[in-house]
Amino acid sequence: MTETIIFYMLTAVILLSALGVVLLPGLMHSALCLGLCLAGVAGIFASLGSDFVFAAQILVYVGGIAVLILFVVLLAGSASDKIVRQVNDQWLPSLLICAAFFWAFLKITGYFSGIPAAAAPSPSVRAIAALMLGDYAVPFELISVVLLASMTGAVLFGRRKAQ
Amino acid sequence: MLEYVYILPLLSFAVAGLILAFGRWLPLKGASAGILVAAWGFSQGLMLFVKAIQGTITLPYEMSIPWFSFGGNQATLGVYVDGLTIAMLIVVTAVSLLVQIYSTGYMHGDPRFKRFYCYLSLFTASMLGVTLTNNMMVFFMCWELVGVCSYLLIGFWFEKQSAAYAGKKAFITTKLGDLGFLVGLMVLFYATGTFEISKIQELAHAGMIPAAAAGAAGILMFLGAAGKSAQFPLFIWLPDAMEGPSPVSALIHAATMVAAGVYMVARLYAVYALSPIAMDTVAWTGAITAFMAASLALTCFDLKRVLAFSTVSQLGYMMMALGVGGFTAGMFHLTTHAYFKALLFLAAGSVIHAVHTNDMREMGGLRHKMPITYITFLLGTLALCGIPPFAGYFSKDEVLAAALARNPVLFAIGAMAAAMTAFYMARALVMTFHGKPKDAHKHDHAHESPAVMTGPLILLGAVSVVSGFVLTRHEMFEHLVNFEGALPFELHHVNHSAVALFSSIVAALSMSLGVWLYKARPDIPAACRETFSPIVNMLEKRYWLDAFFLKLVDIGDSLSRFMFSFDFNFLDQIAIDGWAWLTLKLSKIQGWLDDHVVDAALNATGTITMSAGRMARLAQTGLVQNYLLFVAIAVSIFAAIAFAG
Amino acid sequence: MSLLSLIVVTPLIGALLILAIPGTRTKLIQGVALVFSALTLLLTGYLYAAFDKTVVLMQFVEKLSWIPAFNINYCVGVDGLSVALVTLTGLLTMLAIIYSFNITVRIKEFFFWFLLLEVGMLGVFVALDFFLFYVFWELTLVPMYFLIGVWGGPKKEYAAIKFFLFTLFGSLLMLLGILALYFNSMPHTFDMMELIKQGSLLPRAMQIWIFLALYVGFAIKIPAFPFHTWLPLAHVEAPTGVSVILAGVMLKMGTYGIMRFSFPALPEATKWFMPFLIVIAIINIVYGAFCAMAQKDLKKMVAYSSVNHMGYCMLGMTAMSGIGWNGAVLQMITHGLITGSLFFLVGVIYDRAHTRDIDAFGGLAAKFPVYAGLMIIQVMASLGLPGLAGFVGEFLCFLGAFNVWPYYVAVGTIGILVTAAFFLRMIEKVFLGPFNEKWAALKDIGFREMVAIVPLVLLTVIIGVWPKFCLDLIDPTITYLVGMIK
Amino acid sequence: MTLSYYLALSGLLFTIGLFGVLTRRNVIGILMSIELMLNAANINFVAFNRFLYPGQYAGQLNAIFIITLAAAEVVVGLALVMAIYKNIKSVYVEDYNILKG
Repeated sequence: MTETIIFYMLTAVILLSALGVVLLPGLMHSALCLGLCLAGVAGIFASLGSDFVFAAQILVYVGGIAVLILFVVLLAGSASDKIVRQVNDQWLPSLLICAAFFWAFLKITGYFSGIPAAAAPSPSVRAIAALMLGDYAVPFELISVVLLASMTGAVLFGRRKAQ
Repeated sequence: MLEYVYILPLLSFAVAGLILAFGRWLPLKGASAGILVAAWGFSQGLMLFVKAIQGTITLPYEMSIPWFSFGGNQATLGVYVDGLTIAMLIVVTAVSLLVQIYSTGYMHGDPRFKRFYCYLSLFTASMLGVTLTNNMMVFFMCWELVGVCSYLLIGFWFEKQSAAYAGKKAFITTKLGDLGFLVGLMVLFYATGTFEISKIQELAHAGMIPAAAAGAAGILMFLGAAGKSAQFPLFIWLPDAMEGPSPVSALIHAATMVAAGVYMVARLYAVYALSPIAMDTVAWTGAITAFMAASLALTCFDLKRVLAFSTVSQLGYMMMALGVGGFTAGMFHLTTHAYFKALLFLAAGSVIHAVHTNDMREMGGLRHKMPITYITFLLGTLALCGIPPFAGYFSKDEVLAAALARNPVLFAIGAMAAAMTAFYMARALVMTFHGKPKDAHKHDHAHESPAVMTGPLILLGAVSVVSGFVLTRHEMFEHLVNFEGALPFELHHVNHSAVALFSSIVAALSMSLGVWLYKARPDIPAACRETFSPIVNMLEKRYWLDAFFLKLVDIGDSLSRFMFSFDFNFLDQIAIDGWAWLTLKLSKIQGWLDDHVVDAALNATGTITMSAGRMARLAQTGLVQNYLLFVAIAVSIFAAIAFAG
Repeated sequence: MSLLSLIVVTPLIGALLILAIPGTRTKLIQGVALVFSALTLLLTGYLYAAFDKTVVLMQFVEKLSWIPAFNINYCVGVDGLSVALVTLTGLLTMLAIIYSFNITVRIKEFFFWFLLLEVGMLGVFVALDFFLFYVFWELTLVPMYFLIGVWGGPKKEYAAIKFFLFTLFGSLLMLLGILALYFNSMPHTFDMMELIKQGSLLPRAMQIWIFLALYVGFAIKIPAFPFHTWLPLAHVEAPTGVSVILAGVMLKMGTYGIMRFSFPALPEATKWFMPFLIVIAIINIVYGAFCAMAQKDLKKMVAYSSVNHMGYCMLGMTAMSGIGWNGAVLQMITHGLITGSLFFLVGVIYDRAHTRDIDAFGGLAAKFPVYAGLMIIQVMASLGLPGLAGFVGEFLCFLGAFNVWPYYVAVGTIGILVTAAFFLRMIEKVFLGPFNEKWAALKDIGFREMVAIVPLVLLTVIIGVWPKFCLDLIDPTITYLVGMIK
Repeated sequence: MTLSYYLALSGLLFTIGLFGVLTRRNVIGILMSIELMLNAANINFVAFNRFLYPGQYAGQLNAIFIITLAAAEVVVGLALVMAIYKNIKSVYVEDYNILKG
């Protein structure tokens, strides 16, 4: 029962803050909402018993990405954002398309209704570590390369032109 | 000794190259090498001559190596020696030797001294080639090479426009004759199947050559001889050739090269003998030439040109002799003439060297200044005029005897020419050496030439005196050239002594007349010039032959201009470029059609495409979200299809 | 890879190598061009040495399948007829490259095209497959177009386009002829030897049509009257080295083609065509000589004399006998040597005086003895002086033709006289007479030019004195070819 | 709680994110919306893992990979945004229209 309550609460937080991200005119607010939303998702992970993913979500998303975005918003944002319309002209067709997507998702969801959780979740860190350094070693290494490349790229883009 | 005779021309060729390449470091700038080789050649020729007279060598001798093969035929390179060859060999080497010695004095200090000797050696080599070869093809080659040497030597002082012109004229005139030679050679080749002289002679003796072919070949080749030996009407080049240095005139244009034509006729005498027409052509051309040239010498004031006309006239004699069947006479006259005419030219050269002019009107009274020259010139004159017992007497007498035996008309022409010869030689002698000096300045500066020049003069003078007498002893010369009985028919002998007496009297009379007229009564010739001015004019114009050939050249020139103008204006600009023009015009028309018909259709397609494109372009908003929207729409459509399915 | 393929490929490698060198490294480019042309010459020299003179059939044959669908093969081989021309090509190209070191603009392209041109020319002479022959034939066209059109004289574009269109027109007709032969052969083949065997079986009318088509293609290259008008223009406008190649090698491609193929393959048509050919030959001889006499431009005079000399060559071909054909082939070679060197010599004076007007000079012999000497030797050779190379070929041509066409030949001798006349007049005006002080500052011939010219002069003399080493090569093949037609 | 709840949540989150991507003018906003969509995917992974394959951890592992990739994407994306911002002085995507046909 508590599980259900927690789920609904988290769902409310996630969806509201997600709407906030999408709809709030102020970019600053959006960014804050994003942080909230991500934290909510982290909560979902926790409720699903994925402790390691929960930790990663908090550390990387909430602690890293959201903060990074906040910084950028501070750098590139402007006061006029709140006055200027933040939604473009194609919001109506987009809305319709999104409705169609949602309808499709619901349909898919229908196939999975009534599947209960099998057992109580167990701590997964050790198992994930074994996978990472075992079967998934290659993707793992590739991810590190991607990170390195993106870091280099970010530095390159961000750096001022050499005089 | 005979085995090594082929070395003679090769050595001369080598020496020519040697002088050109290393002459600077050789003694006398290379002249020594040329002289040495010529001397050696002369000694060889002399030894051959002696042995041939003694009969210790077998003649004819032939030796050859394969040269190249062409379409199943073999061309050879080799020597053919018989009495005729030896006679010519001596002439060539002797005159070449003396002229080369003489030239060390005459050409002293000339900036192109070295090259002069190179040319002389080259000439000697080619002339030896003509003399010795066993093969008409090589004969023709050397014949042409001789012509080139003549061209180079006539134009030796090429800074003088007239010398350059004379060289060209000589070359082209002889080349005109050589065309005949070339065609004749081809006729001969197809009639006999070979170029080798010995085989041609064999076939001719055996009567295997059709008379028509022999006649055609003979006459055509005689054209070449007429060019080289300055016969009517091609003799026009020889007087102009006197632009060359005097030793050259002596060697090439008196003794050797101009005799090559006579030698050629003699060489192929067996062929000529087969065709009476060819023989008559030779005889009559010779006679006409002898007469015409002698008459031309009468009015000439240029010392060397007088001698040149005299040479032409004497060559005519030789041809006439050959034509009437006087084979021995012709060759004998060739031999003796070579010596005394070379002598006369060298003596004239000596005079010119002293007074620096060719014009006899500016000379006179030189006999005291230049005694040796005078005496040798006198000897040469006497020999030429046929005064006994000088060389010319014997040979000319034989020629006239042969002519009389064949045709009295020819004899008459010959006798008239002989009379004129004596007259103009007397005139030249007197005008040059006797009387009062006409140009005091030139006379004062005149001096006897150095020993290297007078030495050869003296030697030649001696030869001119004795050669006729010596060679007729025991019919020595006749035995030599007639070694194997080259003649297919025998001459009927005429009374030699009567002819001899007649001709010497004519010569003596005419000569005394000349001496008297020009020494005692110079007014009479002057008056004659006035009285007979049309004739004099004709003679000075050289029977308008020069004008005739110049006209030919003009015609050739205008022909060439016409042809080129046809080539350029019509063929190239109209016929060929006309095509291009036509194509261009057609393409213009087609282009118009293209623009207005085909293109219109094409343009319509284009327009449609364009407007479609313009519409399609609207979709390209450049907005990322717009694109994404379309992606999303597409995905949802696919999803709808998937679900519906 | 056989020797012949190696010969053809060597200049190609050189050309590609030059492409890879930066255009500013001129010395290197010149060096590479020289080395590769010299290498080609060495190889052709080796070919000459290794060639068995007693064998009349094709030697060094290499046959590879190329386009099997149409039975097209890469087939090369040489006999006595081609081996001499291959060697000549190698020699002249190298000398022309040496001479062309004085080119100052766009050096890289120049030598690239030049080596490519050599590939084409060598290919034409060694190809035994008609399709391959045609490809090489066309390959010579493009480099020549650029060589004339870019590095030529004032009217270079006109000359280049004229040359190009003229020869293209000819080669298209030739292609028609080749295709006609191809489709009339059973099984369809481009193999020359096979076509020669089958050609004589064709009906007479067919033979004549094919012969004419091929003849126009070849005649334009020769160039035979009335297809010769591109030649003076192209020669005059082309740079010196290119003129040399044009006269020395490319003109021979025409006569080579006729002798290699038209005559042996189409005997009926050949017999039919002979009366026309002799007339054309005589026109070429006499008309070419007269046209040359009218020239004031030294180079144009030499160019027209080429028309005249190729007339001798055709005259020899009309003999249909060993003598005449030997003469024709020898004439091709000697004309290459003599006229090639004459173009070099004209180039020498033009480089110095920047004019080629004959009347503008005078008395140069006194000032430039070496130059004058070389020029006079080559001019004498060109006018057929015995003892020099020109005579032997010319004489054999006349001698051969005389047997069949005596009266025509007699008329043709006028050409000799006129040739002598205009060349001697040129010598008189340029070299003899009083020295024209205007040219006092000019220098005598230089080392590079000597290197290019002297070998040709030496060869001229050697062939003139000892034609055996040339004729021994040609004679067996020619005898065989003539036998085949009869 | 069954799987379909989580899937519905993820679907909603994805749809909101998609709407944001399609309609937000601000380029940073778009980036944030993309993060939402990625999170929706993550939820799916983890949920499927939890409900369908308990005892296995590949789904969670994928979620971690996605998180990492998202981090990389954001870093590069923001760097690009800053670079473009320096040039164009605008954060609105309709100004980034040099591809317009």
